[in-house]
Amino acid sequence: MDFELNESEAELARGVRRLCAGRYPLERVRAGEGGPRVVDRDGWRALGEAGAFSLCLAEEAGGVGLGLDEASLVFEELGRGLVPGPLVATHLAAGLVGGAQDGTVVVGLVARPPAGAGALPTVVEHLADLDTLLVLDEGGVAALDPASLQATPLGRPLDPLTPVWSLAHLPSGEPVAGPEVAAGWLRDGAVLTAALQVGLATWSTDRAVDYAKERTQFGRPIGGFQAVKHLCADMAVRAEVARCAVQAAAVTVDEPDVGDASVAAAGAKLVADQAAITNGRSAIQVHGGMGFTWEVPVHLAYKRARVLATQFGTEAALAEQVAASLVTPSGGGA
Amino acid sequence: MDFELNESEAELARGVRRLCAGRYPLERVRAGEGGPRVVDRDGWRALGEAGAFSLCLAEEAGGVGLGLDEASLVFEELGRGLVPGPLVATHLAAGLVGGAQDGTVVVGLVARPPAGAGALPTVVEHLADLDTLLVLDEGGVAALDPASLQATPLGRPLDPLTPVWSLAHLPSGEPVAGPEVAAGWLRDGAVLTAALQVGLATWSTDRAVDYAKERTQFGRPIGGFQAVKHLCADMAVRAEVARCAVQAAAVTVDEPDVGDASVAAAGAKLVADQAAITNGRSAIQVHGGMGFTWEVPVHLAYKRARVLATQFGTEAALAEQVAASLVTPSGGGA
Amino acid sequence: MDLRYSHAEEAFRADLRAWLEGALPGLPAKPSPNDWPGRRAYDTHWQRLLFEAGYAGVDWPVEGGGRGASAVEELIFKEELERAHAPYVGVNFVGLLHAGPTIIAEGTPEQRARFLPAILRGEEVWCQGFSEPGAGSDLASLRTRAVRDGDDYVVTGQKIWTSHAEVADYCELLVRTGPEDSRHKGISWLILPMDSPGVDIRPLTTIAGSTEFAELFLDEVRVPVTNRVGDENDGWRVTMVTLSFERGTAFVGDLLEAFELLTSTVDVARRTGAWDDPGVRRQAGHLKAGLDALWALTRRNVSQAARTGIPGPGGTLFKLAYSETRHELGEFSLGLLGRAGLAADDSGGPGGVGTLPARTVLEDFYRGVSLTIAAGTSQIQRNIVGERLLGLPKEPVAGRPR
Amino acid sequence: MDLRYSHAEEAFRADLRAWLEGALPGLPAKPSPNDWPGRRAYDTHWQRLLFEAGYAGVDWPVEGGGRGASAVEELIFKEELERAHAPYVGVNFVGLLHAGPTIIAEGTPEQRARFLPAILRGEEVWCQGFSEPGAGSDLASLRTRAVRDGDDYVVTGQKIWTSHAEVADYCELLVRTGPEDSRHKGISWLILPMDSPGVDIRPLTTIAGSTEFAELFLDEVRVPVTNRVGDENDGWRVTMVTLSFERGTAFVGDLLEAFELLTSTVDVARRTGAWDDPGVRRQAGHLKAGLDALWALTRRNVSQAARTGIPGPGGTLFKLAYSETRHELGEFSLGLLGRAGLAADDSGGPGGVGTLPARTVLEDFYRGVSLTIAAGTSQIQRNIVGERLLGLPKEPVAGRPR
Repeated sequence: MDFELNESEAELARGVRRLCAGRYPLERVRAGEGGPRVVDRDGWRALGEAGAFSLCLAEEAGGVGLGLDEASLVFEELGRGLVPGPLVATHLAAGLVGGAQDGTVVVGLVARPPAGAGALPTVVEHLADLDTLLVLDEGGVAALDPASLQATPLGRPLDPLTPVWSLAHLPSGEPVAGPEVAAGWLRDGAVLTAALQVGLATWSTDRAVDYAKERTQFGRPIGGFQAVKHLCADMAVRAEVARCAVQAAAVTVDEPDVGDASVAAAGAKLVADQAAITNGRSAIQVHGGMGFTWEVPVHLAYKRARVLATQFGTEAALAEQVAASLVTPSGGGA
Repeated sequence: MDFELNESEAELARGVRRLCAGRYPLERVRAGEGGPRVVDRDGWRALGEAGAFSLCLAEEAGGVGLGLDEASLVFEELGRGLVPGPLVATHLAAGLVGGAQDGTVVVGLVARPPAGAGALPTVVEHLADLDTLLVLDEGGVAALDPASLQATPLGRPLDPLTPVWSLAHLPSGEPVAGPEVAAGWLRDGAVLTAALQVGLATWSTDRAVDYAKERTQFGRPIGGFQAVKHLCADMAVRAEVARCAVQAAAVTVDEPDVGDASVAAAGAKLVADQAAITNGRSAIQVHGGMGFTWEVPVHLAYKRARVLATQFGTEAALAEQVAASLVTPSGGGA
Repeated sequence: MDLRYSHAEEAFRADLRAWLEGALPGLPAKPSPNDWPGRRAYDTHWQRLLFEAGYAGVDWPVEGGGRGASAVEELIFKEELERAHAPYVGVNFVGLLHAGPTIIAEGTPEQRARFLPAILRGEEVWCQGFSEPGAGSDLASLRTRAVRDGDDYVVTGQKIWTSHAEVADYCELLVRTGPEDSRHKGISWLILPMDSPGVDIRPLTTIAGSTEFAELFLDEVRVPVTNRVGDENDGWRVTMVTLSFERGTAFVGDLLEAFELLTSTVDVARRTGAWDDPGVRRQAGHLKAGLDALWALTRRNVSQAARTGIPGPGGTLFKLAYSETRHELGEFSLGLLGRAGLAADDSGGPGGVGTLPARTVLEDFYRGVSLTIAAGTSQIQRNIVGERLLGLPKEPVAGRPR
Repeated sequence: MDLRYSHAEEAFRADLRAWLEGALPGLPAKPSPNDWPGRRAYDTHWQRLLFEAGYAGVDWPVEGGGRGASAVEELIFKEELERAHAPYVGVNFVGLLHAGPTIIAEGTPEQRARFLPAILRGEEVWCQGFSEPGAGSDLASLRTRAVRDGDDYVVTGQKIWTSHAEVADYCELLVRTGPEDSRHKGISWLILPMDSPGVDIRPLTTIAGSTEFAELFLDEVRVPVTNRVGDENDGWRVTMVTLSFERGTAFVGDLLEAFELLTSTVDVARRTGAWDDPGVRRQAGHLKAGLDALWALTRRNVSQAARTGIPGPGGTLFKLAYSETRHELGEFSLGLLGRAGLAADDSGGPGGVGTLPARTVLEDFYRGVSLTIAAGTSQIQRNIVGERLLGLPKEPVAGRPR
């Protein structure tokens, strides 16, 4: 057992971090705020060329042939770069939707909400950027043409870099994969979304720590006051615990003999969602009044974290899924 | 509206505080630790003479004829004095069980747990001290002779000043009051128990603040460090918010036109239970290693708070009761 | 302890309620959130109506032109306005709650005559120039300088978090008139006409997307010495005096809004079926109990203020506890909205679950964030409780006097 | 990243598991919790068995007489012992985990030969004399004085939180040999024979009712200079060296116990029907996910230690996160037990809901309290993370050098 990044894993993460720094500097990311389109097609193709979408696709199918382990490292960096767009959906679609794997098309994904009188409306992210919208339910995956949909743009989105639309009706679409693929996507999507959350949680920590060192009040840096210092320390703890949980879940998907991958994925997302949200909130708090301004970017990570927490399993569903493992013989213990 | 103590209320509280200081100094209270009997009969009679059990009993019946308002102030002081014994039960029994009102008998109370395969056992506090045990259920109140019960003393009680017994069988007893009295007792018992919790929460705050001023580490009093100072500040906030909630509930019982007394009682106990438990825990934390010793008394308030939280409504039941008020026309708003 | 209102108090409530029933239906349509000229017109019109009905400055002393009502009546006033969904004090906030009371207490007779009636009638709007980018929690470190030049001060510096600056006529401005390191002891309180040359306003957007606040850049702005309230270098005390007007009612409207949000969230939960989940119900029960407790604390604070005329420490306790409860309420509401909370626009509407309070929930959610920051972060509030109320030692301050 | 164990690691596990299956059934009955002579006999017997099977000092270097196992094998060792419910290290804790490793690293050849084999064989028991009533979080302020007198130190002072002092043969003792205000720089590390004249032991009861710890009163106790480990006044560094033996496995047993407690709590919930409540299930799900995440962090810490041989900051991060999860687990378990949690004795038994783990739940609950205090309060741990890991400024210290 060696649960540390090996050299090629570390190099992969560094490479993506460099790519994000070059292609997705914060000013460029922020230029899309509030608009209906946030995906920069050149940047998307650059991510495709770097393998961000094809990492887990078999080499025979034109992919890189690596595991979710490596993909989770890549997605952590994408989260840390605040890269907008349907990253996880396009990654999952690689091999199924032509062009997804090399970043020449942009693929979105929505889980079909249960029907009925009490059903919440269908809300879709990034619709104007999408070439294909996939719909996931227990029966499998279906494809829809985004242009064919009757969609209403929703004003004042929670995350200014995640535009959203509501759909009065979600057609059934063209079936493209069966229930097993759907189940695998739910699991892998949870891990990759959780990896984005770890990136956000880390980014928020870094911003808070930088500000705490630089900002002075009462004649000294605010990071010297325990109230601020301890907020930062708790942020660091949360990010690191979540990172370990997500990476362990990713490795478990790749090495299914070491544990129950679905439970690990759900648990990791539960922990990572909370880390990203709480750290986002704490980063705003450490920034005080400046954190409440639109200009200072810390609110973006908080808002993104809230959006990601609604994808691939909400808190209630994930916690139920993990709890269920406590009452089956395989689930107890570490 | 004047939601502040008037002069006679303030004097009542001061009087009970003096009585506790004289009759129940901490050394004397602690002398009973771990034994099967903790009620000091002389002290109990002194409480009775001071009106602690007969405050709410009508003057015609030999009581003081005041309201739950005043009783809640008295019970807050008894909580603050860590006075052990079935105080609330004896108060409720005044007028129904002879001698309860003047403190010449000691009356206990237990709620009859629901029967069935999944039922938790019946646990009774203070059995060896009791002259009468009352049993409360939806149908009313029944009286039992404690000496007639098959009871097993339970070792290592959570609170060393609240000895407990388990009963294999709880007989039906002699009916002494009907369902309306039982419902009123549940409400009033919740308020008075919550008042004890406010006293404990306040006592814990005072102990923590005193220690934080006196104990030095790294060359200065630990109360000067924000980590400790903020723990103390949060304790003070919790105690004061709970105090207001409990006193408002008590006044609402006395002036039923100002709100729904049962909901106010349940909500106040919910808030006060949490305040007493969290402040107890925080007081231990502020005391550091010393707080983990038996000798330093802060653990007693924490343990007592945990015991009281199981009486007159658990967290789950109280929260459900308050929630129910949100879906009836009378319940919304302040 | 008495929670019943007296006959006089009930009569005040009944009169007010009757007046509101008559006055509210005639109001024009509400302007859109970031239309500040529109909002100024709307809010000042409402203030004029209040003035004509005798409800302007309900909590101001009679000698300042107000109604001189007790803290309890003030509580009733705020409660009834909130329950009737009357307009919020809006752009008149600073004039009615900060600048006006300060001028009443510390202004010259000329200043009172000149400024107070216009505030009460909704004719003039004020903004606040206290905070600076470098002086947030540590207000005494402010650096905007005022240099005496003949009968004027020449003011240069930068302010932030100035609400409604775009539509304000005057600004209550704190400036440094003493030496750079004079901290609390070298501050003066000035009345700045917003149309003075050298005043530059740049809107500041909050994380909620609101442009309610602005940054103020002051470049050699001349302010007559006669516009100073209180003595030179005595501005810190003047500012503190204003705070003593608080009667424990600062958050009444806010708290009642929180009750409403809880009610509408429970309504959503009942429509989606989430209410069948005991865990959800328990959370709602905890929140209701928490808000009820805060309502009790409000009545305690108001009663103390009514008796003594000065605010106790209850306001700080309230804000700390309320921030936490409001945060939990925000999490609860947002959680129940799920993906319908991804935008302020309502994605619901007819069919399915029906209309959803997404806008309210999101606004409330940002409100929860601002509560732990604005007017002293929760960290600073805990220092205040720890040091002033509990008597715990202050922190050593490196390098500077305090 | 690889979570699979190597063939060698799996072989180590299989051998150990086989040995445990043979050895455990032959153990005598466990003595009662506060019977210290009985517990010494039991624990040292177990240590002797481990020694004979080649599992004594599994994590000690070979040159110290240990097995020299990797951090991963150490993890497996602790995991298997916990899973098999083997005896805990017990009274051998200080010898095996603190004093022994210190003597290996810093002792003289004579000290090693004299003390190490007896620890490994379970012949001699050690206790720790570090904490003092006045020096808790601030260990460098310790005041127990050692004055050189010929070939002896004469030691006077008071220690607290000395575990198993009643049955210990030796004490690893920190004393001040430098001037009173020398802080870290005037401390020495001594081996104190517990039967020395002037050593007075007074049992200390914890809030859990355990007498595991004692206070140590030292009145002019003579300790030979040859019993000093490391140089005079260099004891602080010597102490820090010991910490570098930690391989991220300190809480493995504890964490596995937490998993077990969660499982038995869920079992209670299923029997009482509480498991039908989705809110209860969600809480359990959160706890399981939290413990799984901590298990992942443990594997990360162990892997780092296995690669580098030195502990990273992961141990501090672990303790902070674990304290919180364990606290929540305690609340959850106690809440589900309800009134059956009012005593450690089981009030259940046959009929009704059946036997209940009250003792375990209460012990665990106290364990949760001690976790946030012992070996550095959570407050101190957050300082360490903030200052050492994140590079935030230290607090100004009033009046004293640091």
